[in-house]
Amino acid sequence: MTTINLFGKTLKNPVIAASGTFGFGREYQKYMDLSALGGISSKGLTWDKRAGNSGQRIFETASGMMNSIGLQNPSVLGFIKEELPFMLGLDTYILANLGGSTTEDYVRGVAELDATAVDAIELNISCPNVKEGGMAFGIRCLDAKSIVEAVRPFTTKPLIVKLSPNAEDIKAMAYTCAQAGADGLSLVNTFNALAIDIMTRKPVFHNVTAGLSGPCIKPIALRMVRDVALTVDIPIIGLGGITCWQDVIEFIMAGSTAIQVGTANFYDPVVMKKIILGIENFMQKEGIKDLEEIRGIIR
Amino acid sequence: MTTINLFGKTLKNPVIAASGTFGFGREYQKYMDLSALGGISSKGLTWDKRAGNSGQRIFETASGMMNSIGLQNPSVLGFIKEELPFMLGLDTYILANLGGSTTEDYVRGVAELDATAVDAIELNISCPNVKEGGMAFGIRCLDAKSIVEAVRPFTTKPLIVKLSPNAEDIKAMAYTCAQAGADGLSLVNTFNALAIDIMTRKPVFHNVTAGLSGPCIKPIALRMVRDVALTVDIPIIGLGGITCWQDVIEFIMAGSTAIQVGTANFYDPVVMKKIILGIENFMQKEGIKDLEEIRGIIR
Amino acid sequence: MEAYRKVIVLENTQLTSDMYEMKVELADLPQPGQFYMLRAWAGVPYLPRPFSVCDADGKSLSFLYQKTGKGTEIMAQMRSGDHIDILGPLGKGYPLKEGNVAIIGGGVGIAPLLYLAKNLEGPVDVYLGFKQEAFFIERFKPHVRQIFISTENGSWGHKGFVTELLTDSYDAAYACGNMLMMKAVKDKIDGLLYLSLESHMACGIGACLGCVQKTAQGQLCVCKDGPVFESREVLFDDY
Amino acid sequence: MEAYRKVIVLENTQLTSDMYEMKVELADLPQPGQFYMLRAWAGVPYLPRPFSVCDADGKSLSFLYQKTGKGTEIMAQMRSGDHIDILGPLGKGYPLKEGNVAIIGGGVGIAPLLYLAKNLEGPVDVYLGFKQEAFFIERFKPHVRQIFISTENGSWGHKGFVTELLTDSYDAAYACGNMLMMKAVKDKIDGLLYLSLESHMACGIGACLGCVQKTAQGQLCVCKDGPVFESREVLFDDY
Ligand SMILES: Cc1cc2nc3c(=O)[nH]c(=O)nc-3n(C[C@H](O)[C@H](O)[C@H](O)COP(=O)(O)OP(=O)(O)OC[C@H]3O[C@@H](n4cnc5c(N)ncnc54)[C@H](O)[C@@H]3O)c2cc1C
Ligand SMILES: Cc1cc2nc3c(=O)[nH]c(=O)nc-3n(C[C@H](O)[C@H](O)[C@H](O)COP(=O)(O)OP(=O)(O)OC[C@H]3O[C@@H](n4cnc5c(N)ncnc54)[C@H](O)[C@@H]3O)c2cc1C
Ligand SMILES: Cc1cc2nc3c(=O)[nH]c(=O)nc-3n(C[C@H](O)[C@H](O)[C@H](O)COP(=O)(O)O)c2cc1C
Ligand SMILES: Cc1cc2nc3c(=O)[nH]c(=O)nc-3n(C[C@H](O)[C@H](O)[C@H](O)COP(=O)(O)O)c2cc1C
Ligand code: FES
Ligand code: FES
Repeated sequence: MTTINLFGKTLKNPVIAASGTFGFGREYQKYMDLSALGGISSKGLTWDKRAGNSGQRIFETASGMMNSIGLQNPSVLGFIKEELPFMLGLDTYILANLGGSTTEDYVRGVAELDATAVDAIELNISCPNVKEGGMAFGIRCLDAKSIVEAVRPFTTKPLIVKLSPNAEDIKAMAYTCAQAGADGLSLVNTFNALAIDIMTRKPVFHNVTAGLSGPCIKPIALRMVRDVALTVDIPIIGLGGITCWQDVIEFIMAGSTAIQVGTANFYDPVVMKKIILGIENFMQKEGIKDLEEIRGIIR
Repeated sequence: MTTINLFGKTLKNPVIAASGTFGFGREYQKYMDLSALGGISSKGLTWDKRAGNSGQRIFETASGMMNSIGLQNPSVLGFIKEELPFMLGLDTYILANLGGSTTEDYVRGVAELDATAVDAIELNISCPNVKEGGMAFGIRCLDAKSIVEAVRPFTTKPLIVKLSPNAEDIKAMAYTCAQAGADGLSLVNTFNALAIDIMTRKPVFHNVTAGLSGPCIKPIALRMVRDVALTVDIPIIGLGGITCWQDVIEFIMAGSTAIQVGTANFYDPVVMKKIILGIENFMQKEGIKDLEEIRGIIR
Repeated sequence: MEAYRKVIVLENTQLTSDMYEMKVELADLPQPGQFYMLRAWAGVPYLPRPFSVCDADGKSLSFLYQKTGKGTEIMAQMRSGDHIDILGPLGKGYPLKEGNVAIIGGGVGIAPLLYLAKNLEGPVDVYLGFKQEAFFIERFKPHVRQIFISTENGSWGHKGFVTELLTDSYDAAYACGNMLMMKAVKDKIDGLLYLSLESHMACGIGACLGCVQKTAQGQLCVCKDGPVFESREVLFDDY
Repeated sequence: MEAYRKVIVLENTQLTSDMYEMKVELADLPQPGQFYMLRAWAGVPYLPRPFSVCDADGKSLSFLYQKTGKGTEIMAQMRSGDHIDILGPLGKGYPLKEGNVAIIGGGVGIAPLLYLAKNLEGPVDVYLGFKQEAFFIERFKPHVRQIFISTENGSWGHKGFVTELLTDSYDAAYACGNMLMMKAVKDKIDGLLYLSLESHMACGIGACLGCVQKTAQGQLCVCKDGPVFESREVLFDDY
């Protein structure tokens, strides 16, 4: 039985599509039965509709990729109207991933999403804090605390805070978010990274830096998941470079309750189907009845 | 002319062998003329001779590797007696890489190395501070400050502090070390990472976590080098995942005066020879007379 | 359900110093202008790469590709009997118009145009621009009325850009090449003109939003909403 | 100056469900027990992999390898005519002793032993232990006096471990296999015994200190100071 319990609900399996790599699910319909997934996290939403960044948005690195999409999205209300009905029609756990550059935007977004049937809200705190000079909310504990505390009163849904690996101290960050009212944590988001076009002598991306994801970051992400699992008691959704079922088992052994698959969906649109099958087979062979048996066994 | 000026000395080129990946140079004699290199950083030294870690020491990851060598080395005095004469016989810039778990060990090591003919001392502050509960000196600014200030009076040689990418705030760390008396900075050391053997349900390494290096970390390392270059005015030696001359040009454009090549030496023992040639060709084609022309042009 | 398919390489031929044609065993009959994501690796590179359909006969499919980086270098080394993973056909192809038609291709941009020429009814004139080495010209001959050729160094045909030969006298026109050339074509052709755009892609299916193009209708995905767009739709402000 | 050399694969043959032999064109005549670093990739995997010399005739070199992971999977897919990068010969091989000699190999650990058997003068007895499928036995026949075989499932020869057949009646003995088997051999043989050890390697040349083995003389590098060690030197405390 690959089922897991997340905030009192049963997920068919621990495999959730990561935000920004799966759109709102539609595009992958041709490739798999979406209801077979543990869950789907929506493309990152913001209060206002965003066109995203200009210039090149994708760049490949050794076993990874950098992206500078810039949260192109139809806005929270656009999502609720245009995309959510489709997602709710699927028999899977739906996370609404929410970003923002001001506290007000986060609060408005959470309040609106609270009134919908999404299963959980995933707070992306890697967005730049426009009021405080552009450093992301997810770097320093105090900034994260202020956001989590601000939105907490506006929803009774499970509130998952998605941590940035660029945080100064990932353990302190996890502890702070839990104290501030997070019901769960997901980690990691992308690593801040740089690529330079040596011929034009310019950064590849208009924004200079961009977010690194994919297999290359897995060993660091896995370390961070263990660090956080040893620090807090709330459920952890682990991610970062997962490409196969073996990776998933590692993330669960490091302390994840569920996991997300991001960049690997681009490598193979049916990768999650294969991963779920692999987990099933592994559990059978190893006589594991419930993934809880192995969760966090790496202390 | 690939020559560069580092602390008043002329290096033939900006390519330095990274500590721990090149032994004391001897093993690579068969593969290249060591005097063609810009420089060599010695295997990490400690005051006491160390046998290093037990168990598996090497594990491969996507476009990278993890190592848990544990600073196996013949001690500072053993190095001075057995290895340094060979290194000084080469016509290249010699850095003595020094680690330690107590302030006293760092001070004693620096004092001894100061009395030798090494060209510079590279202070590795990624070692665990045994007195303060095992967190590395390189994570928090105050710890790093205390070490740099403690050793500074004991040498008139160029003192390079090698920064850890695990630092809470790499810019603040760079600024702190420069203020505390560092003549230069090298970055990055390895990323703290985890690998799990899912069949034995144990970490791959006895020490649980280990250091990640190789091409996978390059985009993050490059971003950190630019961050630091925009923060301090002292020379920067950039490294992390460099495998080809294009990577070197990127690191120079991001603000490095010199660079180091680590893991790539294991992929190809003559890789630095190829890199130097590549830099030469690039400079010729692009009409670059001095690498200073392109250093730090990515602002 | 669709997925990557493992197909056999039948032929992989070098045409010029850096141009290759790879023929794979596949019974698809895609629309001209559609593309496939190709993958012959699983690490470095990591992501698949998009390639237009250059030819198809119901039994095999051809890709014309230029060796420009790591992925295409690996492809260039493949031999018949090797396997390659392939996803597609993807995207929206060229609408097939009747009447006098012009096809304009620059360099590797001619890749989707042969299969297009084969599928068009009306009299087709082809304009092919190259840097130095011309290629694929014989392959167009049976399917077209006239061929205009230019090379930048004058080694074949007109010396200069192929757009200099182009006249605005067609019922419809189709172009593929780099953005600067497409802009030049757009400036010449007032009538119906379809452009096949390029962009850096990760997923190829509309999920990553990495490949967007500014259009009159907002940001569209080159992979899902394109790669073919009506020229009036395309906003060239980044170029 | 030495460096990785690009060599041509002459043959790549599957011997059992997971054992393969790859023959490459190379005129080296290494010492028995030496190894090469092999590399048929440039990304994932990244590092080269060590393989013992299994056979050599002055024109070609053979490697016997087991498909166990990503690197050996790529190797298993190679075909004659492909290229592979190779560094070596590396390390210290087996000292060749005279007199009655025993050779003991377990599974893929028999890789370096055929070339050793060919190079030994005295009467050679070979002990080969397998899990289920035996292989390579015919290849040993011309070069040895007697062959003892065991399989863990009893499908060929003695059922159990090959060390159960071994007697301590030789002037010298040579072993290669997993650490548990080597320990069992060491417990049986009081006289001169050489063991070929394995370790996870990065550089293969003594620079990374990744492959160390505890010995009576301290930590030694399996790649540079070994892979062959006199059994009395080896401290087995990690096993
Ligand atoms: C819809 C579409 C159809 C295409 N059809 C063809 C075709 O038929 N034949 C052909 O040769 N090429 C075609 N391309 C371009 C082709 O995808 C790139 O040349 C290829 O991805 C380069 O891969 P690489 O690994 O060899 O190069 P890389 O090492 O990835 O990069 C080498 C160079 O190619 C550029 N590049 C990389 N990816 C892309 C991309 N997706 N689009 C444009 N430029 C890119 C890089 O900026 C760089 O300058 C098409 C692109 C698109 C979007
Ligand atoms: C001196 C020496 C000689 C060797 N000779 C042979 C030989 O002749 N034939 C042969 O089949 N194998 C030999 N090996 C082992 C061989 O190097 C590994 O099987 C190979 O590196 C596995 O690579 P992979 O990418 O397929 O597996 P990976 O995906 O890297 O790992 C698969 C499995 O192999 C193990 N492994 C990986 N690297 C090593 C290593 N360096 N040493 C031991 N185990 C490892 C891993 O722990 C894992 O269980 C030798 C090893 C050494 C040190
Ligand atoms: C193209 C792309 C877009 C992304 N967009 C978002 C987003 O909108 N919100 C978010 O929280 N994370 C976003 N991410 C981060 C992923 O959800 C994930 O945290 C990260 O990629 C690491 O996982 P991976 O290595 O499996 O991809 C995006 C990642 C990619 C590659
Ligand atoms: C096997 C190994 C041993 C290392 N030992 C040391 C060391 O003793 N001292 C040190 O400062 N850095 C050490 N490093 C770190 C490297 O010098 C370098 O900072 C790091 O590997 C990143 O560069 P790379 O990606 O080019 O390898 C070691 C790295 C490796 C892979
Ligand atoms: S390539 Fe992903 S949306 Fe077009
Ligand atoms: S493999 Fe690097 S020292 Fe032996």
